[in-house]
Amino acid sequence: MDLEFTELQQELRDTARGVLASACPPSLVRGVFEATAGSEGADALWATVCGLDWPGLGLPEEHGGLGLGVVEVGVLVEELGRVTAPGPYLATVTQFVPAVRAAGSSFRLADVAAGTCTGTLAVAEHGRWAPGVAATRADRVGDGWRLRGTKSHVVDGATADELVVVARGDAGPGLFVVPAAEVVATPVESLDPTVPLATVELADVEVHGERVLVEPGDPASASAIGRALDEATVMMALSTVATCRSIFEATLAYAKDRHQFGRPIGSFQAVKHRLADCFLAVERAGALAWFAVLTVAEDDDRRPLAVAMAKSAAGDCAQLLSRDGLQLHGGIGFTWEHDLHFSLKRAVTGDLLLGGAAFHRARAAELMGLVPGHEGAA
Amino acid sequence: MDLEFTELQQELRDTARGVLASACPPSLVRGVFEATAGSEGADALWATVCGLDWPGLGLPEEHGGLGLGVVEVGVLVEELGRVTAPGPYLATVTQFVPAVRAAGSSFRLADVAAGTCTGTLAVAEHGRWAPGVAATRADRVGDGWRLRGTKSHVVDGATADELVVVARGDAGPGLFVVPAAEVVATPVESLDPTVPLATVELADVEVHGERVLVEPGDPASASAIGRALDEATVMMALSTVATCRSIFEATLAYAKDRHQFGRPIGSFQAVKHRLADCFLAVERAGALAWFAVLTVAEDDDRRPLAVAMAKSAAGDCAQLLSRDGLQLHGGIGFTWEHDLHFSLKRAVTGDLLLGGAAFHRARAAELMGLVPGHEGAA
Amino acid sequence: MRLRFDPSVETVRDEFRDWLGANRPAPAEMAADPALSTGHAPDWMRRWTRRMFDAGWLVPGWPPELGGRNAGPVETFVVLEELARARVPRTSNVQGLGIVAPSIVDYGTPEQVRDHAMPILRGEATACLGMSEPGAGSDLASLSTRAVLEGDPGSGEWVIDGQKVWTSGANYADFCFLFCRTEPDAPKHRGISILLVPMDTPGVTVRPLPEIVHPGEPDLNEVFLDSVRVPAANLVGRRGDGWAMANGSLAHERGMVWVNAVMGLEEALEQLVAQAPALLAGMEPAERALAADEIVRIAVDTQAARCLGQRGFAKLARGGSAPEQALMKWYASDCRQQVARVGADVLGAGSLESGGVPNDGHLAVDEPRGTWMEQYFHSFANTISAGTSEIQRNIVAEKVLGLPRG
Amino acid sequence: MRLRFDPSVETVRDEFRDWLGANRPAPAEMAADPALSTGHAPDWMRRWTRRMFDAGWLVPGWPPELGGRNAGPVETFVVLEELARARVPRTSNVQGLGIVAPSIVDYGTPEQVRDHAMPILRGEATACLGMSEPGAGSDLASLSTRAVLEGDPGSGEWVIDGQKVWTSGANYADFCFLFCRTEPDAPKHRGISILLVPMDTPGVTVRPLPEIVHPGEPDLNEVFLDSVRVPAANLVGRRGDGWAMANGSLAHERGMVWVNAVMGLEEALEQLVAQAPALLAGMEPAERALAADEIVRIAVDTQAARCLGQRGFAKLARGGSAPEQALMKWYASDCRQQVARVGADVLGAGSLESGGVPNDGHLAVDEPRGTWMEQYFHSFANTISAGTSEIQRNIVAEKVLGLPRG
Repeated sequence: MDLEFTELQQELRDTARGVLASACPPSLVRGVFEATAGSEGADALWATVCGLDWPGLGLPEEHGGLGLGVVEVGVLVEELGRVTAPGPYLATVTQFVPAVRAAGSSFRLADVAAGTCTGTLAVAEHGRWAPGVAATRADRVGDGWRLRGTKSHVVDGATADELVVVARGDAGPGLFVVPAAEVVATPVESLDPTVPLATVELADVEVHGERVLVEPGDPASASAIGRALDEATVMMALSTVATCRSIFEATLAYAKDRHQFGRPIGSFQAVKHRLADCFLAVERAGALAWFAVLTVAEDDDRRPLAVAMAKSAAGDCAQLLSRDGLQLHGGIGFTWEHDLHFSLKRAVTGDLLLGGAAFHRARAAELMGLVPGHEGAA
Repeated sequence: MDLEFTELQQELRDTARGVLASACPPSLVRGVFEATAGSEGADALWATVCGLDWPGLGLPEEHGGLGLGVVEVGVLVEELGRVTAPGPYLATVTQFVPAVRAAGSSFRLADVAAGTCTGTLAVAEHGRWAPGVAATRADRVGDGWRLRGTKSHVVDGATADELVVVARGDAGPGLFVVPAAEVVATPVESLDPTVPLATVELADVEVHGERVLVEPGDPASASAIGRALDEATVMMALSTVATCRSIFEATLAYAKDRHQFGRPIGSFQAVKHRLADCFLAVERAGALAWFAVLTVAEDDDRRPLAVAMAKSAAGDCAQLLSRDGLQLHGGIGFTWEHDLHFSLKRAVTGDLLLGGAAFHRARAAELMGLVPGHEGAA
Repeated sequence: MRLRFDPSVETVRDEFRDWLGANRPAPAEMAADPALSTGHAPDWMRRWTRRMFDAGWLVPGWPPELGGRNAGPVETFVVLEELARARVPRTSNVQGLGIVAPSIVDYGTPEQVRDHAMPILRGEATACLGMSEPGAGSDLASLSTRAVLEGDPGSGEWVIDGQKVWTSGANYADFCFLFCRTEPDAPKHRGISILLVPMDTPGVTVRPLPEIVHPGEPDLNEVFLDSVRVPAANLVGRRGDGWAMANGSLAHERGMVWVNAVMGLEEALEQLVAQAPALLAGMEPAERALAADEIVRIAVDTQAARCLGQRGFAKLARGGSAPEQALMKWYASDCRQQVARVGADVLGAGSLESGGVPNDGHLAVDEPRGTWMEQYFHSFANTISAGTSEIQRNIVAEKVLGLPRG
Repeated sequence: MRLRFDPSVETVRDEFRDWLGANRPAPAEMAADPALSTGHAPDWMRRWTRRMFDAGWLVPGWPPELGGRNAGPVETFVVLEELARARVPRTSNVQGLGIVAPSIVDYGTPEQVRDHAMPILRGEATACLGMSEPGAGSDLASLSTRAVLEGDPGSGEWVIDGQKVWTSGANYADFCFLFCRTEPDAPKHRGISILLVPMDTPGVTVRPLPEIVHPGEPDLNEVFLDSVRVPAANLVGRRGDGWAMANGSLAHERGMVWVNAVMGLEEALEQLVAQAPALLAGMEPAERALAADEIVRIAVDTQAARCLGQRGFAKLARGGSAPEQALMKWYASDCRQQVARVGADVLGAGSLESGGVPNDGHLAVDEPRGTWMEQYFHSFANTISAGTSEIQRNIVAEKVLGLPRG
């Protein structure tokens, strides 16, 4: 097992980091938090991202992509998470695209690659991601399906062009693509406006043809939904760990700089040990996330457990770093004026979206056969 | 709520501490660990304990006791736990006596007070204390009952004169007193010989008359067993916290004394913070244990939850202190020659006997209505 | 050791509870005009403070002329307990009533008591506490705001220059209890004095610092002092005694500060337990057991905080020392943070939503409020201010456990 | 990034696995005569070391004359992995093969290599490492065992006086790789030298220190040195370079030390998971979920340790630096402790029973073994020795994170 980047991957990372340093400065993020600047900053960033062909980076050339893989997408997800970038990348590339591809479809992928279509994935209901709890219905009408229900916490739910929806028919769950115009999306006022959430209501939306990605009852349904959710989940883990790493770096720099009692606070042993623990948490969660990315990239059997472990570790990491990062910054990190809160809020958001640490540990317990499996899961 | 000792209770504690300093020195405990000195040391200690009327301290005067209460028994339990005293006090006074008294009986209490009878309580099977898992049977024979089954981890099970046994009839569990001669007790080689454990087999033991403390089906059965177990459990918590406090004190003294890098290791901030955390754990568990003792003493409704919380906190405390106590002592605490291991082993023993921290947290969750109650409990 | 207080104490409790029922501010008026900072006292709060003062319930242990009734510590305790239970704040001006007024009573002149302490006690004025500076947070003794006496100690003026930060309530307070360096040549612990500075004095500029959550209701401020002049008579206590008085005034009601912290913790736990059935119902059994366990753990901590507080209190009330007290600030604020975190975790993604819980005025502004996640972030005010949890551990290790300084 | 190694590496793995199957010591002979200390090599172990040496598998990265085959790091890695998987120890003399022999090869004379390193590599001798002293545990540089040269550097003798403690394997080892102060007037890091001291030299007294568990099989010892005389030629490297060499020799195979730690951790986890169904079956659902969760948590840690180790290894193998490596000693030993603790908790009171798991010889004596609770206590050997977990955190904070010294 080789968990280190290749040279090409390192180059991609360095390039992305360089681009984002100027294309996504803290002032741009502040504009999103304070909604002072309309959406111009975020729009310009998205134009830059599209200009670099990042939306299609991991798509096959036949769909207009660059033909790179999941690992390379992960590299970009890390760099975007690192600077708490706003914009449609996360939902479009790590949620919408994997769902379409897991279903064996290429619906609108060329538009995604061209930067003319954004998307998302609507799974959760009442804030819970277990596919077993999805109550949104899919019922046959003619040669199509009628969807009815309410999805919660859909990333970019009020702005994405296309939404992949998990809905349950009598024979099990299916996957459907619904255009934005057909849903009623209500933005949610949330802690972190860089990952905007919405409640999405489907009031008898009818879908036909290639918008039906996986029909309820299709024997491939569970594995397609599982794969799509796993990819979305591991990418959220990766993004979250990258955000945590930037909290860590900011806190480390602050500990070297801030003096109390005549010495840098980073020279106090208790502060040192907490920073060492934070470093371990970030490295640990990062290594687990990359391992899980590899199981996705190589379609390895260990994927579901690896993803559950990675997301739970990312959650642990987010909890530790949001706590110790803020605590070690002292009062300054508690102010709105300091940039730290962007990453604190992004970290806790990434912890909870697609299921928190305990949810994924419980899932791991089930996958390891330690607790009984439950009924009703996809 | 007043959680501080009265003056009389403080005097009792000071007296007990003074007596045990000479009657139970580390050399006596070492003799028990190394089995070098036969049982003379422990026998002499027990003679001292009986000479001070401690076995009957909490018993009413009508049964030959001193007429003090559960709190005063707790004071002695703490002091005995503090010095990891061997001997029949814990099983006799905090397990056997509460079971007899919870049943409204006075069977052999006068003998206990006189120091001529020791006892214990046999509940666990396969190392689990949930009354619901007890499979030992009680079947009617004539005017008595026939007991059949195997009890595990019975404290003093191979040496106590009388054993109170929880056994299940068709109508529910009951409590029975069985004389040592009627059981087959196999001592278990265990980490801590100051709390000797045995496996006790009941092969069709018949009990009659006043040896039947509570019949299966008696409406008071569940509450009597609950009360007896709660009292045994909280006293084990109290004993364990006292042992942890002596680990803490030894570690604190070592941290002040041991020098590395030219200064006492206790001057390193990380060591300080760990010791502060240990101190908190001991104070926390101690306060919870005493609160639970008061709910027993005053027959307060909060007793079951208070006891579950106290035992779980004692378990947390034992885990922390056994770990940090050993770690902060470094190599020296790792040797058999140093006395530290007596209290480390007593602490982990007290953690696990009568149910560990997770068992009691799960019990608390049930008592708080957070998880569904289970069937089969007493 | 026993679970209940003497009947005489319960009589006081009943008396206060009756009075409280008849005199308390209505939840609707509290919610309609909540305090926006710890220096802000809405009209209902001013009336309420005055009513408690007049009835002798404001500071029960003090003599009647200072708003008390010469009550014992246990009686004071039950008054605080009943206030918390009724969800009525004792004051919004936590620092003013808890630290500034008692310090002036202890160290000030009769005129200072009349003009500064009494207005606080009668609900007519609020005060803020000017301690932290950009370079002196945990390390108060290194503060550099400077005051120079021009003229003689009877009739001259102090001229103050410098900057304070993290000054709670400065954006609404009437005056500041200001720590400044008056003896630049003395050892740093001996060179600090306390001055009373009306906030409308020319040269005082307050810049509110919006916070990580509820940025629209800032409580913390920067306070800039630029050639601020106050009469020489505004010196509290003796020159150079400021550090010693700080340790004295921060010790005020030390036996009681845990009460609000623990009752706040208990209130939060109660809310969490009340929400739990609905939150847990949507989970699979294994996740549910884990969520329940997190709630149990913080319930154990809450019970422990209560027991530790009461044990320490019992020791102090008997005139003994109470090492538990040194743990309480750190432990209770850590627990308060944790209960919010558990609430957020158990609620899951729903806890990312913000702004849904209005300020209903029943908590002081520096107490965690809002949604669970907002409470979580807000709770750092209490694990950071007035000695971080790290500093508290140092204090316990050195002062209580006797470990050598590093 | 990828999950699998090159086919060429897998070819080496297959080759070694075949050889191992045909040549490994039988479990029965291992269990019949297990190593009793890290200085003890039972006959089967001596034969096994020799067999690996002859076949070039003992230290694959070394040249054939030193027991290797000039293999790359990845090939060495798979050899270690296959040994662990087959539950065959590479050596019982962990310090001898891992630190002493490589250090002699690096810094010693040809005669020292011939007479001291080669016997270790051929399974003919074992060595112990004399570092810690009663006053110098975490702080090696302050050691005070003294060696004075009598006569000239060619033909004289070193006379050694002092005391070592925590010397693993000294009770069976053939010689000691002894750190002692030879330049009393030099700065303390510059005054230490290394001497080779046969354990049967007059004046060497070994007192085994029975341990907290398995007291009948002590591995740690006190070593008293009373006017011990060894030839001047027994000096390894240059006078006063001992501290520098210690950092060099402890760094030997640094890229690989995590492999055994992680494989040991994985073996323990595997056992726990195998026992879990039986252990969990007796529990009520809520307790069961909590016990399962403890197992999951340590499984996540185990997977993380594996991933961190392999990521750091990949970086080193490419010639880069690997901050992960600095974490591994601390993290893996903490995890190993935790898996035992979880095993003990999940087993419950049953884990108080002792002595029920015999030493089957497949683990080095300094690896945690026995029942879960015995493993737990035994595991402190690894969180304390060779730099406690606290020291490791300091190292990470200062060397990797660049934080200033306190």
